[in-house]
Amino acid sequence: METPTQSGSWLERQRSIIDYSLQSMFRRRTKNSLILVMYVLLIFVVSSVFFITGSLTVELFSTVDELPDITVQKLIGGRQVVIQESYFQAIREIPGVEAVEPRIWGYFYLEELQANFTIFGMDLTMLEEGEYQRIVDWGPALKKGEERPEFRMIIGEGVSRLLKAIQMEDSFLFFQPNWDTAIPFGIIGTFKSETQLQSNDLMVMQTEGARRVLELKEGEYTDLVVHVPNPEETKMIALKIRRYYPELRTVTRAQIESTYTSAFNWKAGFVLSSMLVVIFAFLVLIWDKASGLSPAEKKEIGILKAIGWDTEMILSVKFWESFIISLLASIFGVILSYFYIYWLHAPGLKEIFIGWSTIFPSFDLVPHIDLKFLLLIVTVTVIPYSTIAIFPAWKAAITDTDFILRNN
Amino acid sequence: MILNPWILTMLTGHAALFFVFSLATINAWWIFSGWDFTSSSEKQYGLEKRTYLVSSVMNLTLIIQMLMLFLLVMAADELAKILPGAMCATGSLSSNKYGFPLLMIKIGSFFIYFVWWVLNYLDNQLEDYPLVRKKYLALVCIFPVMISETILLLLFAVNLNPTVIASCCGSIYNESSAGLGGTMAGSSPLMTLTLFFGVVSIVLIWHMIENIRGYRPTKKKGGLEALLWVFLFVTALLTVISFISTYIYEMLSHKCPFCLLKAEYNYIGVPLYFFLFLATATGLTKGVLQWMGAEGPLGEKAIWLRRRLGQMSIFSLLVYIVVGYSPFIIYYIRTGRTI
Amino acid sequence: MEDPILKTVNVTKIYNQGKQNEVVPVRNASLTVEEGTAVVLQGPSGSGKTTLLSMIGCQIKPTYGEIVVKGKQVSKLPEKFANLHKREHIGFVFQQFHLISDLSVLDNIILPLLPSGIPPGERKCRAEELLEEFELMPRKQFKVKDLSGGEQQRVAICRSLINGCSLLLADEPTAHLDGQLTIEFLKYMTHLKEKGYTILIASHDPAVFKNGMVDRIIEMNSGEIVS
Amino acid sequence: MMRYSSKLGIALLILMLLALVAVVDYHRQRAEYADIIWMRQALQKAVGLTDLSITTAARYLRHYSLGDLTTPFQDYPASLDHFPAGFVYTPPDVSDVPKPIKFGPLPTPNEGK
Repeated sequence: METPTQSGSWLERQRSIIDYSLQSMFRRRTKNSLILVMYVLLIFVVSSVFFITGSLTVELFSTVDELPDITVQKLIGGRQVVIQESYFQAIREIPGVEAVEPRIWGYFYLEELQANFTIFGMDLTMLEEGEYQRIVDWGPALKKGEERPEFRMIIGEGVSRLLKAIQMEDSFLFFQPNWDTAIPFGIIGTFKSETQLQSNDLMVMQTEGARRVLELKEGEYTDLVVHVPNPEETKMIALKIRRYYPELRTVTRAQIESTYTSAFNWKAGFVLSSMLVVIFAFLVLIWDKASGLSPAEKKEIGILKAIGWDTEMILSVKFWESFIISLLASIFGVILSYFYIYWLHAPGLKEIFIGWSTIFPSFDLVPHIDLKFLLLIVTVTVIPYSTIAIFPAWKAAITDTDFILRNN
Repeated sequence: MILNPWILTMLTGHAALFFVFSLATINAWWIFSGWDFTSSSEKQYGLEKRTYLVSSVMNLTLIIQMLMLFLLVMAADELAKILPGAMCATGSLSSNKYGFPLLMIKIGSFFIYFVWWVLNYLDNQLEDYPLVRKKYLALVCIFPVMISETILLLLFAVNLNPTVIASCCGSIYNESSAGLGGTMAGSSPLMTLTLFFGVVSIVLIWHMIENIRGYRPTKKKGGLEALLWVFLFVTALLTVISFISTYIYEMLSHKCPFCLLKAEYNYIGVPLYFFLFLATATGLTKGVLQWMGAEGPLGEKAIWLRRRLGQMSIFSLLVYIVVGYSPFIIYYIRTGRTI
Repeated sequence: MEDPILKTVNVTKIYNQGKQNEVVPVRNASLTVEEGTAVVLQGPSGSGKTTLLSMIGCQIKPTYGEIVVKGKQVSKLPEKFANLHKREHIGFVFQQFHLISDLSVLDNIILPLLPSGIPPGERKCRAEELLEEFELMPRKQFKVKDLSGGEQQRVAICRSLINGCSLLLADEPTAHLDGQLTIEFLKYMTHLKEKGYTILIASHDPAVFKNGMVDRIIEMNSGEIVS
Repeated sequence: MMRYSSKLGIALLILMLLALVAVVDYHRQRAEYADIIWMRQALQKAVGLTDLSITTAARYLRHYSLGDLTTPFQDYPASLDHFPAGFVYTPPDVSDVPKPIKFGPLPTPNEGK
């Protein structure tokens, strides 16, 4: 349906308009580069937030399959207290439970360094043999451990770094206020840096040593871990444990998963909602820049209309202008944020998301980008932009030729 | 719950949508009530200018609505991670009673906007704007749909409750479960396939008859055609649930219309639904155009437009069939049997 | 008889109708212009020449009356279709030229062709032909703001002709030109008339309406056509 | 002279190349990650403690999936645990914890699945 004047193809027409839009944007480069820079920044920040959330969630979920099915703790008066040996015999008898393991763990606060360490007691021979050997850098201090096997431990890299600063690389002197003398613990190895994310603040020691440090009596444990082979039954068994022993609380793996997700979603939401202010400021800027047509621009549009451009044509020019800006800003912003997060490892932003600590792991974020994120980024930036840009564009497009005919 | 980024994004996008649509509606009302083609008063001239605003705003609305439809499914899928028991979009959407109505109203309004958009395009090509009052009145009439969509979205977002156990697609699209989903999944593939391909062949035959010289399009036939496409859309969805999905997941028990949009299945659902929606939208619009009296007052342009829409709908339908049924064919060639 | 290329019937333009500051720049103007003639709209400033010319050039809409250009009733057309018609058949040279000053001469001239989607090769071809004709070739890549008044006017004429129109409207073309340039301008107009263009000039410059190429003079006074 | 749209095309092409670099890098990093994941899973299996040690500032944050709403006061109100870190984590979701005392018959094991 070719009208005689539209002799060129649709494609060529659009291309001509794009040419013109680019040319006119280029002629007003100060204003347009300001908008572009703001836009890139906005998309950069939004996508950084989504990328970092996605990656951290993936980090958390990477080991989720290895988590215990049910963790059982004893609560009295709203506090977690030690759990007695008698419980796990009873829990093991619940049908569907494969095994129950007691655990000994707790924290150790070192005032000089203002650091909290996690102490975990286990049979270290398990790590010293078999495939688990691979996760530890075995140190030269192995012999010290051999002298007093119950006081040997493996520490995380972060702990090791801190202890180096106070010259306790090979052994660490544990001391609690009520003790008469300090107990030296031989450090037989360090967990490899690959496992830093989990092991950074860990001091894994032989069960007896841990008992001593945490001052747990024989037959007392921090909590219990229940293995349930059939995932369908987990929930039911957790419920049964709580029914039989109301003083116990159970944490299932599914609950941990959902805690993880909501922790980071909550933060992304928080950052995003504080960013709504930024988005709003950006929109105000766009509105201001776009609606306050300069007399020169207004004259230009008047001229175009006087020489036969119709309103739709001007609207297409404006459409292409905002489309091109959005396209460039989206692609550039997303790429920029990729390199910021995964090459530079998000300096500044990472701290907001993972909190702070004395022993901070220097882990690298592993990229995890779902195409969904891109949709999210587009929705939260480009849609408000085009919405706000449409009204000034229309205002510009309906400029009357009267304007130039009369005001000269 | 409101602080979830997906919910926030949906609300932001919908706020934009609502804003532009309200703008369009207000202007549409002004134009509708003040339009006088014979007058050359400044008021009429101003209204003429407003038509451009409505047009460009509605272009944007259509695009945003498409994005938002997609986003709703994606968001529902993502929310499933937080809602206990939900495994995919189905779970989140069914976790409260507003989810599925929201999805349906979104699909419906997408088609309505599409039809309006085409009518507007056609009208703007004609020198005397024959549809002008009708189309703006229609826009004002669509507004309640928009409002109910907004209310549903808000209700859905507010009532998303992580403590209520949701269901997964395995239980909703399960032959043994009650409710619409169960009925859809339970209907035998043979029946839905017969139904779907029956409608498809009627559409194809219809298309061929139309191209025969001497075919007389009437209002009634147009309406019938539009209805036929709606029916085709529904049956196509039925086959997706009861037949196509089983070959994409390669599991007899997995019947879900949403999971196939995931990366695990190479986003195969994206082209599948895209072409289904395109086919339905264009086919539906073609029918509506005829119902509006395309051959009479709307003239040459309408005939041309109808032909283009017809070609587009048939083409998209065929692509949909190819995309949707190739997993089955590949499976059949590989194993020599059906699931 | 062949239809006239331009015909107006009782054209009236009223600004701010019904208000205190109502202005009627043009009242009941009826005129016809035959194809291939050169007509001058003459009258003192404020007599409504420019307004009438703008209405004929589809720049503004008349409040009442009919304007038929090339057999098409343009006065009642919606803006979009009036523009389409204008783009195709009418060339308009403004008093102030109205060029986009930070674009080059060539870019200015091809502006009216952009909405039609004519390929760039052909656009350039047509533009260069015109530049050649109006002796502007050496100025092709100059920015318009660096040109003299006479050159700017020639650019404006080139721009108005590039769409292949047959009706050329010029509003006070000699207002900003000195005697020498006025003669030059009239030389070009004569040339265009010989090529078959219909020319309608609004002017109160005697050098224009006393020129030999002018076929007819229409006199206007306070918004009405006197003769 | 080159058309502006062609220039834009080239600019987009360059951006696409950059994007391609990012995509290639993405896959490279993901591949490297596989080994790291194995080690982490091994540690997790051996030690069995949950949570990432990214916030060790306060003990109730170190294992926040095993913390509870009252944890900040676990020892004594003037706990040495650092406060500000508490801002960045919400308390774990305990709403899904099965209620021990519930009247009526036990739900079937498949409930909610």
